Amino acid sequence: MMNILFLQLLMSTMFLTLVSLHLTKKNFIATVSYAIQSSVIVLILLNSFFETKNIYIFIVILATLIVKVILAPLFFNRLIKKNAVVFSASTYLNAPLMLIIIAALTFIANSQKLTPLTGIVPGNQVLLSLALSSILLSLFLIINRKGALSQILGILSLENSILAFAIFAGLEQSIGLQIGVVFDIFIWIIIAFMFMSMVYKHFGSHDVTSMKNLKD
Amino acid sequence: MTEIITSAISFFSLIILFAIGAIGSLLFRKSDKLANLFGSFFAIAGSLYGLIFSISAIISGSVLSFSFKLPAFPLLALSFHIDLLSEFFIFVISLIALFCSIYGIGYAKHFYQKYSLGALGFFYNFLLISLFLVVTASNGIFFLIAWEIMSLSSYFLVVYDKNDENNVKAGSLYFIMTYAGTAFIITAFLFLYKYTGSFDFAAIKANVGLIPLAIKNTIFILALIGFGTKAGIIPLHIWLPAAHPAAPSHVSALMSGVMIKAGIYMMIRIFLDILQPAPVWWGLVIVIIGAVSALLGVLYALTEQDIKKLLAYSSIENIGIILLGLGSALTFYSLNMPALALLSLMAALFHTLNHAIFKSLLFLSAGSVINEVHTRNMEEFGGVIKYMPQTALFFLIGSMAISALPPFNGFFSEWLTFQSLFMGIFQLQSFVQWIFIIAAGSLAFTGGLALACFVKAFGATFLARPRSLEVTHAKESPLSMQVGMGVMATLCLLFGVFSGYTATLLAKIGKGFTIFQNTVSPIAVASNQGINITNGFASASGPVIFILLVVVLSLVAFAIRYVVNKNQKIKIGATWDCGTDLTPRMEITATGFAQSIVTIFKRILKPSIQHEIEYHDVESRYMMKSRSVTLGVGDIYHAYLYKPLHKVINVLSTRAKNIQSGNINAYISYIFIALVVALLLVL
Amino acid sequence: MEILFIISAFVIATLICLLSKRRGVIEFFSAAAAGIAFFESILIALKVSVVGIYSSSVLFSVDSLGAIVTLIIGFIGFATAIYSIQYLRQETAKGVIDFKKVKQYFILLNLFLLAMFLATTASNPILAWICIEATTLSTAFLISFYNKPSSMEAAWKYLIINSIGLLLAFFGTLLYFTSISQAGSGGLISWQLLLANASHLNPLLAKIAFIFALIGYGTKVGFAPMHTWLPDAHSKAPAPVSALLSGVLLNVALVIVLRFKAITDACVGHLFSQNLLIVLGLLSILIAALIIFNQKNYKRLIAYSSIENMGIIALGFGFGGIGIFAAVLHMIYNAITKSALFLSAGTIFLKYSSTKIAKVKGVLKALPVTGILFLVGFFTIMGTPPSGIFLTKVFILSAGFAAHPVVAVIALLLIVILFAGFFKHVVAMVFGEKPEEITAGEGSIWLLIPPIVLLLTVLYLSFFIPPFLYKLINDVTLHY
Amino acid sequence: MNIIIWIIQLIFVPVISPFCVGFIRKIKAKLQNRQGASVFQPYRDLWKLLHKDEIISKDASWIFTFAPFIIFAVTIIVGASIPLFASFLKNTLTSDLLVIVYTLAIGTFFLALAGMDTGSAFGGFGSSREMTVSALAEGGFIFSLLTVALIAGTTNLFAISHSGMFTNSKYFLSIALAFIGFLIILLAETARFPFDNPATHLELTMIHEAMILEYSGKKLALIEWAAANKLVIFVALAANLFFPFGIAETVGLGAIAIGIIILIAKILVFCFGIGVLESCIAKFRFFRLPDLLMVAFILNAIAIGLIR
Repeated sequence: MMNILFLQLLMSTMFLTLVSLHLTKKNFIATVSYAIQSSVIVLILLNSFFETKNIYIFIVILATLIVKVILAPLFFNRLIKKNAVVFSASTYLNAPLMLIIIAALTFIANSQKLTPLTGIVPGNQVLLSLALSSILLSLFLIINRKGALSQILGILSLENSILAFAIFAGLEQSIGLQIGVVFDIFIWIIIAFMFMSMVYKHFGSHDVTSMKNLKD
Repeated sequence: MTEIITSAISFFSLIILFAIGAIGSLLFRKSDKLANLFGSFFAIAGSLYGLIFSISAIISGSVLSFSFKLPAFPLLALSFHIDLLSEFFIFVISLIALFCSIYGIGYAKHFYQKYSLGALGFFYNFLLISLFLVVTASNGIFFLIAWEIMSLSSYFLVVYDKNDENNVKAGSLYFIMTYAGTAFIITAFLFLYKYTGSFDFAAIKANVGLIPLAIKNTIFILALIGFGTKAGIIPLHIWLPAAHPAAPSHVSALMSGVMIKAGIYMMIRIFLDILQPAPVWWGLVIVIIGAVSALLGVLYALTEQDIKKLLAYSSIENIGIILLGLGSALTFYSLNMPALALLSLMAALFHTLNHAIFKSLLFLSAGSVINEVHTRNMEEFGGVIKYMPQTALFFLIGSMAISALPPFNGFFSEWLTFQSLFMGIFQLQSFVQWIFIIAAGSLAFTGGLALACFVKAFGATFLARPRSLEVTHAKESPLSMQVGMGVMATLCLLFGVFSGYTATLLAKIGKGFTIFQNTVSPIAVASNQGINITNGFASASGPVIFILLVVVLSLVAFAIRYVVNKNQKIKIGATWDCGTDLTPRMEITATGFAQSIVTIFKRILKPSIQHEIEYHDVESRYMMKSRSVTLGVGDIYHAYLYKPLHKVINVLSTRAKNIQSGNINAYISYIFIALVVALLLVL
Repeated sequence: MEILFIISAFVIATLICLLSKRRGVIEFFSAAAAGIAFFESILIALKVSVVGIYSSSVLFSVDSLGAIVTLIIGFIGFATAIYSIQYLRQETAKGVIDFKKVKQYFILLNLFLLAMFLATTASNPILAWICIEATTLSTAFLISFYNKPSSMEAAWKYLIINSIGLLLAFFGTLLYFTSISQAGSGGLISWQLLLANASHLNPLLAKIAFIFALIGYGTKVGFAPMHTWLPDAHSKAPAPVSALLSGVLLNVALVIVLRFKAITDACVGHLFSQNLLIVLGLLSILIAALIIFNQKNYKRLIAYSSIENMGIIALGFGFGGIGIFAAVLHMIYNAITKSALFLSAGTIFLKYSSTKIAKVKGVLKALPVTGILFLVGFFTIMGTPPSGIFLTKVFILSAGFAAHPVVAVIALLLIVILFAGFFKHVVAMVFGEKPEEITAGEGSIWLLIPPIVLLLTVLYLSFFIPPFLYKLINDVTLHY
Repeated sequence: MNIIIWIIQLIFVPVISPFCVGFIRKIKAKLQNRQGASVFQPYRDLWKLLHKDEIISKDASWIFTFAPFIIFAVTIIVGASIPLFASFLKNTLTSDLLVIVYTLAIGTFFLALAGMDTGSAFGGFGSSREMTVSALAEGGFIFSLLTVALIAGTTNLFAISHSGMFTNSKYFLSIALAFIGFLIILLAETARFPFDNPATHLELTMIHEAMILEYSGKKLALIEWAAANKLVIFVALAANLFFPFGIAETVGLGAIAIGIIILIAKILVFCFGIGVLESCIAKFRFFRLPDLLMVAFILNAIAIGLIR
């Protein structure tokens, strides 16, 4: 009982981090909220570690901690410093509209229609629908944001929320594969990091809409 | 003996011969001469063999049918069915191919050091192979393959002279049109497959009853468009006058003489053989199309100054005439008058044969003139007859044959066509009768206009004084070319004089059809070769007309020259010039000759005229430096059919390009939308 | 066993590329690795054709479809590796790239090939996913190879769009695991296991899962409307890489989609997945046909043609029956021909140093052989006999004509439009007079041999299909 | 007996034709209050021309030399293969209506070529106009013959004139229409008013004369004679296909004699008509001729449609 409440708290924090990712103008805040989000994932993993007492999960936790909570934010902050891009590029929709759509997406995620998804583990329905809504939110984030960093963070948080969903739906993989996935993400982050700096070099900003020379 | 000749093996050895020619000439491409000789030799050998094969097969009346299954590919089987119809077309193909190849030896010489002769031989032989396969294949997919190879090889022959921008353009137009046509054919076959469950012609024919009428009609329309594109019926003809002139002349001859007949062959095969019984309106539609194509074709031919374009348009006209025969055959059969149907079919087949002969003869002789004068524009010819007398004679014979002047072959096939139309008028009722009346009328006018057209062609090219310096350097063409043309010219006469015998053979071929198996032949041939149609409705005799002409002519000539008075002198003087000195510019030109007819038919032809005047001094527009007048004929098909079509596609494509806007957020939203839509569908 | 060989070969090659300072060595070992991989893939294919499903270890198992695609990877990978050597040398000669780049190129090429091999042979969806992700990562830098703004842009779009797609696919993949009761037990869940337990899936969930998988991996396959990254990436990457991308990578992703299709069908029947495939296929053909009509860039042209062909293959699988047989065959033909086209396009690019159709004239005069190859490749890909693609197209259409005549007819119409557009551009490039500044003459024989070999292979396969391959294809027809 | 009849049939047209020309000229002269030359003048002209030397243009080719003979020969052949005075001569070999039409076309073909051959401006335009007119006349020509052919149920001209279909009054209208049509064609084909003026040498108007402008001596004689033959042929066709009374239907001297006399009478009547017509109406503008020819065609089409 206690546990469920705790988990719900975690999921809500995750959800909130996504909202803040949506609303924030500052890149720094965005990275911070991503860090929080990742730590939420770590905590959730910890929780399942305490449930299953499976020592190997600990390795996964460690990897996740290092890659997502520590390294990724560091990278991004360095990037922000180096390129002096304090403010992230603008969005397509203004704040009120965003909030409306966020609400709508959350509503959809919680709707009865999606019970086949959210009802995989009936006990965790609330958590699952929260995870689902954060999936939708992160997709929306990527669509709505023009900043390169925001898109990267969007993708990463999409990955986080899918992970959360997987955990609560009881679909974890064998440890090896989980580590493989984390490693993949790690490489991905590095490449994304390099790409962002290259993009900045070529286009003088992180605004992805400046990249529209390849048409038809 | 005939068993050996008319066997699967010999058919294959026939194909092999061409294949050797194709590969060989490609291997020898380093040496132009060798490649040319090698390719031509095997082409000649192959077509000669094909001639023997087809003749012996027709005479022995044997029907071949054999098939190879390919394990790897389902539905596809290399199955051949060589019945009398196929044999007839094999005969036509190999006949024309033979003389075109002979002609080609000499003609291809002027490509030496210019283009690869290897490629020429390769594609030429492959064109021949594909033609043979097209008229013998009896599996839909196999047929389509042969058909496409035919289009492909002919495309490469059209763009063979690739340094000329226009040829490449013409080639593109041709291939796109034929590709679209093939799409229609494929659809037709798919319909057949859907309802009969097979691509094999025999099987389709057996289960044709399973096809509902509506589908049958759809198939008819699809096939008509598909094969009509290849046959060049109006308004699907636009590629033909562009593509045929572009190719080397002996290839143009082959294309105009034979390749477009492949379309006719398939129409006969599908409409008259496979899809029977058919509703009446099929035949009527084809008759109308034939009438229109014939009349418009010859009108456009009249307006042309490019001699090969003129010939190409006249091919459209003759296709129209053939379709008149075919259409009336269908109509008669649907109204169950099999005898008349057989008559019309014979007319169609006969004209197919004749047109093949004289059209290739004309293309060949035009080719040898072009070869000497280095232009296709008739305005720059004139007086060629003095420099190339033989060629002129051959062209004259060709012109007489194509304008249906007795005793040449063209007359008799047109005569048969006329007779079948007359019988239609005679025996049918109400609006069907009226369609036949209109058809007969258009055929009559077509005859007259064709006469005018070829008077123009011959006169402007060969008669009067040279209108360009090039002409005065012209020399008679080499032997091989003369042989090619000469034999064809003789054939024009022979097939005319012995039209009776030919007619009996055609009747035999017609009886090869399932639907005509027990039909009494509508024609009787007297001992004097006189053809007699449906117990004395009409009759004519080639030999008698010929002999009468010869005898009377010689009598008259003899009487006038030697009887009336012998001691009469002939002075050579100048043409009366009204006191001025006569320059070539005073002669009538090709344009001038046709001008009155163009003016009369201006509603259809939409002639255009543009003046361009250049002044010495632009301010004071008194001193005129040069004035050029451009006469043209409005291309209504392009303006009202093809341009709009192209426009629509263009608009659509420009719209579609907006999808690829370059904005990544938009791209991602596509994915999101796709996802949502798909989810909404299942939830 | 073979798979281990392949892995080690590529790993070694990569290490050597990392360490070696000599260009020759790098080139040699990369080519050698590709060669070995090709050889091994043949062995795999032969084995599979005998034993059906061949799994050498718990991590790897190859079924018939996997074998076919492995073969394609091996063959085209080898051809492109050979081609790359000469291509990069010419680029270096033109001073476009330096040795560091070459090094980087071969390292990434090896990793890319390796990743693709693993993706098709992986016994386990997650592992497959990781490998596909790896292909994305390894090709990202190959696409941004020339390090120009435009190539940067292409790479960025490629990275972002595909990552999203793959994450969606990841989600879909996870959803499939609901069928296995003892989830999270750390046991490896193989394709076979999923297939076996397909019946335990909640049908609705299965449908949702398939949608996620289809959209997700479909992004990689290049189905419209997720295709948007494809033309950019193909037009900006070096020609050999483009060849690999459209010739091989798309098929690799398609294999994964098809495997999920099989699982879904086992649960909810064929119709659902088939209809989805038909819709996506038709959409892809439509967009390709329309955009090709006024295309200005010949590499994009070929890229769109791959979208079209993926659409046709999707139609084939969507129509089912003989359509599947034809689709697999089409997959093979398309892969080989497409890479041949890209390679010859690369040679054209080397000569004209522009990818604008308007700038390229008279290829037949400037590059006699390549011009012919390009033309032949075009006619082959458009399915003009004797190219087998004609047959596969007809088969697919005839398969579809029974159930979906309208779709088939529309598809045919679109193919005609596409042909007209494509043909227009190809003619404009191949014929005509070459610009004065271009000197006539082929560059090097090694730029010609790979495409020639590829095209000859297609020609051969259009007439005869080797028994083992035939067996494999039939096996696919049974299972998918 | 038969031989003699055939010989008469063969020579009838060339023998009578100059007389018809003379006759028409006489009529016209009379109507113009002139004395006019004797009706036998054309014979004398031919005889004179046949004995004159000739000049041939240096630009002319063998076509020019060859044309007159074939033009003349064609008229002889056609003259022999149409019903003149005896319809019992069952000529099933050359007397099909299409054979007649196209055999005559041979003559036109060579005449036009000959006109172009010398490269004079007149000749060329003559041929151009001639071909235009004859091309447009062809439809009407064939159809007018076809009308009677369909009524008679055969396209063999002898058989048509032989069959007693004209007793049946229900065909009257069709035949009347067809006859009007045929008259127009007759005038067109024989280069008469309102299509052409046989007496003019004004370059703006002449058609037939323009083509033969370069001819002289024998060849001119042949061509003139051929033209006369053509006139007789058309008149005879009109006479025997539309009013086939008095034709000898059986072998017998009397019948044949009557047949010949009646035929000549009919021909004279027609010639008289032509003469009168030529003196009453003026020549049409060239570009109004097509309308007239179309009228002929339409009339015949209607006539065919009316046959039941």
